[in-house]
Amino acid sequence: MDTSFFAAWIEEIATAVRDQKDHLTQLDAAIGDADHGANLDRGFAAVREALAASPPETPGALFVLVGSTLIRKVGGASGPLYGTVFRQLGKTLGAETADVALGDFAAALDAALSAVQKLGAAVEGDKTLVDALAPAVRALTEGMQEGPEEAFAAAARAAEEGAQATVPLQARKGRASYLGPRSVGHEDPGAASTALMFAALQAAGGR
Amino acid sequence: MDTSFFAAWIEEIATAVRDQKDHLTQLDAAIGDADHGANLDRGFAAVREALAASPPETPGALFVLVGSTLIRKVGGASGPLYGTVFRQLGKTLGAETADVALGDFAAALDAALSAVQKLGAAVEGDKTLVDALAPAVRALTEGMQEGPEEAFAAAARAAEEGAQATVPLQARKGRASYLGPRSVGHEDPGAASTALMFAALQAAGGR
Amino acid sequence: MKKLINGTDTVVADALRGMAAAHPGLRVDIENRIVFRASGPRPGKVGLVSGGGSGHEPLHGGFVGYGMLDAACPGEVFTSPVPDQMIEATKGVDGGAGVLHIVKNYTGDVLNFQMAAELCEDEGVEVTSVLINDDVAVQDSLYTAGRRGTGATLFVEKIAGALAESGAPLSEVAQIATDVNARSRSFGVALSACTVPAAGKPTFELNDNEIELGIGIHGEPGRTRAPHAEAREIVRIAMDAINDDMPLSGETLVMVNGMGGTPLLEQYIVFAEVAAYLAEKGATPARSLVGNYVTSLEMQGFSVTVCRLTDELARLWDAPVETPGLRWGR
Amino acid sequence: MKKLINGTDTVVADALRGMAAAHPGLRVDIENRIVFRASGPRPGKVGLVSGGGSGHEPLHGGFVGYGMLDAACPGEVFTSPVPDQMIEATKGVDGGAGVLHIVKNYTGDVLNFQMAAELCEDEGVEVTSVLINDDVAVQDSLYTAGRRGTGATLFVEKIAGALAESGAPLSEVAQIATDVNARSRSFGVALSACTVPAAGKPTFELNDNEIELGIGIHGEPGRTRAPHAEAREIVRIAMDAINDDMPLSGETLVMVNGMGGTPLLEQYIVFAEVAAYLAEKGATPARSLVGNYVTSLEMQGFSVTVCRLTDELARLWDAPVETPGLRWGR
Ligand SMILES: Nc1ncnc2c1ncn2[C@@H]1O[C@H](COP(=O)(O)OP(=O)(O)O)[C@@H](O)[C@H]1O
Ligand SMILES: Nc1ncnc2c1ncn2[C@@H]1O[C@H](COP(=O)(O)OP(=O)(O)O)[C@@H](O)[C@H]1O
Ligand SMILES: [Mg+2]
Ligand SMILES: [Mg+2]
Ligand SMILES: [Mg+2]
Ligand SMILES: [Mg+2]
Repeated sequence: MDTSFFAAWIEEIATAVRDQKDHLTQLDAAIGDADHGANLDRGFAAVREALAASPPETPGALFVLVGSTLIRKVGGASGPLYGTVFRQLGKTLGAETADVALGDFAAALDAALSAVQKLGAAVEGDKTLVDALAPAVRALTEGMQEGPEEAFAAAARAAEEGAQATVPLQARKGRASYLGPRSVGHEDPGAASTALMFAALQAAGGR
Repeated sequence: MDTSFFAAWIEEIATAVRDQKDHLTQLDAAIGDADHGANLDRGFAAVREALAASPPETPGALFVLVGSTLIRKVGGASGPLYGTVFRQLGKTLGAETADVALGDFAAALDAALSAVQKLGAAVEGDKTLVDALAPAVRALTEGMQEGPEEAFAAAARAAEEGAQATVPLQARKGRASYLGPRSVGHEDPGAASTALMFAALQAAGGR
Repeated sequence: MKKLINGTDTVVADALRGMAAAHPGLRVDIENRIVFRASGPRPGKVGLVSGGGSGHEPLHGGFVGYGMLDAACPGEVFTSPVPDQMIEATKGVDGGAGVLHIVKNYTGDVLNFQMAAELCEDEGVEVTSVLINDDVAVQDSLYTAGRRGTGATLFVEKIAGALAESGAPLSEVAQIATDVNARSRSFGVALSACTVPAAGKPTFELNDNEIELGIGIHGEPGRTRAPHAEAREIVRIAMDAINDDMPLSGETLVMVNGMGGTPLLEQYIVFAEVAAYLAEKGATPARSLVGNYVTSLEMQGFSVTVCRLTDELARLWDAPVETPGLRWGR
Repeated sequence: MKKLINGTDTVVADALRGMAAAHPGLRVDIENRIVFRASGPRPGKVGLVSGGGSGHEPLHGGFVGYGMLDAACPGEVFTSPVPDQMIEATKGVDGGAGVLHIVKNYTGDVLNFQMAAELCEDEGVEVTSVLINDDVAVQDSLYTAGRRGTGATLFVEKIAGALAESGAPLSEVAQIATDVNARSRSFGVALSACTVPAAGKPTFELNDNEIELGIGIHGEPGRTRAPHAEAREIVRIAMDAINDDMPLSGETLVMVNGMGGTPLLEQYIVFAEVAAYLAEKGATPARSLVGNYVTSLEMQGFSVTVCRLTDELARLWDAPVETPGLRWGR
């Protein structure tokens, strides 16, 4: 998978975020502060601009630019967290590699998961984006032998299921944790946006 | 008509004001500041207390006490205006007379009308309490020869018609005048409360 | 109606208890409903008394203190106070140099202050009254009760207060109050109505896409209803109304005032547009206030007040003031 | 949604233009979204930087000035600012004595300030961060993100700012900030929700007879919903929560803070009840604030914050301050 493939993924994410902006914000209104959609949309709009201004040469450079841009433009919890995911992805892939093998991508995603967990100290079950990211990374790794299309589909499914599975959980991290038991019964906005990113990966892979 | 007759009138007014408090306030909400009912109710509650604390000996003393109490307790435009009406009524009747003839009462009401017009500078047609008070005083004076019951009924009718006649008027005095043409189509709260006072007079007279 | 109150009857008394507890610099006579300076009258200083309905906080009680008012008389919500309060306040602040009554032009305020002033004169206290009528939304003509007093009241209280503090005689203090009023204009806009506690429901209803233009400070509807628009356009309507009445130029004192329910964030957005408008006219906001100063309970909206400054007015504006609502220089 | 804005995208920038126009004592970098003191860094003085989402005005930009902050970084509405802003602000206020970051405990604020601090250290600016977490409505446990930072932020900014102004070293300034936070507790109540401009509708819906208890300052729902009650009862719930966590006694600094849409009249009613509660516990409101200081846009409601004073804290609280939002002594 080359730079243009991953650029297409990011483009898919940006479009999906724009489309789902209000939905994500409404999820955040229920158990947070009603800005998640606006945050990510602002971030990916800036990412689009940054990529257009200086198109990166390698997937690694691309992801580092995406991550840094998110950190620089989003703010909130999701800025540093998603910024870290993409930056770590880029750093693990390295600035040199032009073509990324599926296995290397899966390993880089795993490193990204670790990095975001280190930063945010969330574990699975805390009702955060980790609840969608972790199963997605696992499914992608497990589905690898069946090729990228299958692997991406499995990851997208796992992320979506992970996001849905946050509904009955009580939040233990982030803003929703302030609500205590009242956080139960709502989907976590960050998990929802992570699911949307893996759906975008599947879409990019299906092209 | 003796002190107890007029005390009964004031009592009728206090009761009617209490009953119509919300109605008067809602009239005031439409073209004023939503306090006319509360103002008069506060005032007549204080009047009740004052009369109970030191029952006046003559109608004149009673009306002076009613007027002073309204001035001291109501505030707003209606406090000084109604206060002046009752004080002037009392002053014109004098502190000595124990029994008031209908003609003297009519004359005193006319003096009260003049006093309130002098204070507030409103003429008929300005959409104020004068639009109910002036025709009521005229009707009472004209109806005098037919006895108090008839005269009071005529006054009550005239006041009510005067109040209703304020609906199509544009206000030129008081708070409603700020609305300009938007004051048209609403009954003046002060005219409405004046009508209620003459209805109370009729009720007191009919006992 | 959802309010932080103990009951509709005790609103003003309870709030006065709060003021008394919060501000050791004030002496609050809860029984008689008067807010005094704790320090009492200063011999030879002209006393300044104002008052009006409650619901406009910090006006007036929040402007009692060094460099502004000597006493304030709060009435019931949106109801002018009664003469007894004003008489008591006037006698309580008289330092022998007479007392200025600062009266907003509303029939109720005017009549009650007039009765009070007459009775004070009877008791030997010299009283001069100045009428504040800065609201350009109302036609000042035979066909209205005249222009309302709104935001300029604060300007008058501050500037006349500073002059009084310097020991100026009553005639001069009254004159500068009159001047400030004459040089000031206001215009108000509502995005929502407010609810008088005793009335229990909003004084008017606005659709989601409507605003009221030319409102006063008593929750009353304005002169006209208009479609909701960008802050920039709304400010232009307000500033045009002011500028048409009193062409703007030179140094001005400007207040963007929140009506009680408007976030400061939005008030700053409004101020940015006001400043841009002034620049267009060759005027500058040489002094300014942005915040909730003359409110209408929880109404959403704002008013803008502009006073054309002179050097003397600017100097008096800058003079020290120490009140709960306005403080600098000490 | 009815707001005084030009568009949901320009809310923060437009408000900063307004701040720039209104406050000559500030230098507002609109491009980079930083509010500085116009006077620049003072050599040898510890710099104080804070920041957070917008919508809490006057926090933080309104507390930049002599005796309080050196710079503030406003984020989007209810969204923590980004590290770039904090880095720029930190470098801009560094007078060689290091910089204190005052960070409210929210995941976003913490992570972004953390990244900024690391990069500042890389560039040779000494940074210490202090975390504000005074909100007793949140259980401070492994099962939450920890207590939120709310009203105590203002106390910390004022008191640490006064100490920094006196020339104290970074370690001492950081220590007193930590102490003030440790001695402070807050509890918030909402009567209505608020609307984030970009979201376009209220974050929650409340019935006419319901309130939210234990809210933060981001328009989020609270811990529980309760029936609306008299101010006295609501205050008791809030004060009990504070007193259970930190028994109240002696001299306190108390703030009754309006959330943005609550009339000052009602805030004073709340303060009266708070003062009565303190008296019951043998505590006194030796210093106090009543007003809109740490808001949630146009939310109706209040928060109460109590800090147990020491003589030193009282002295630093009384020290001169000159900011748009808090001013005395100069
Ligand atoms: N400590 C954490 N670890 C991982 N994810 C987190 C953490 N805290 C919050 N999140 C994620 O961030 C999302 C909220 O993002 P956003 O609304 O943009 O930021 P904020 O909470 O600052 O408003 C949550 O739904 C959650 O998925
Ligand atoms: N100048 C005036 N002359 C006579 N009546 C007046 C005048 N101004 C106002 N009023 C009467 O007062 C009524 C309003 O009383 P109220 O609501 O109690 O006082 P406020 O207007 O101060 O709130 C009006 O409806 C009107 O009838
Ligand atoms: Mg959020
Ligand atoms: Mg009225
Ligand atoms: Mg009134
Ligand atoms: Mg946020």
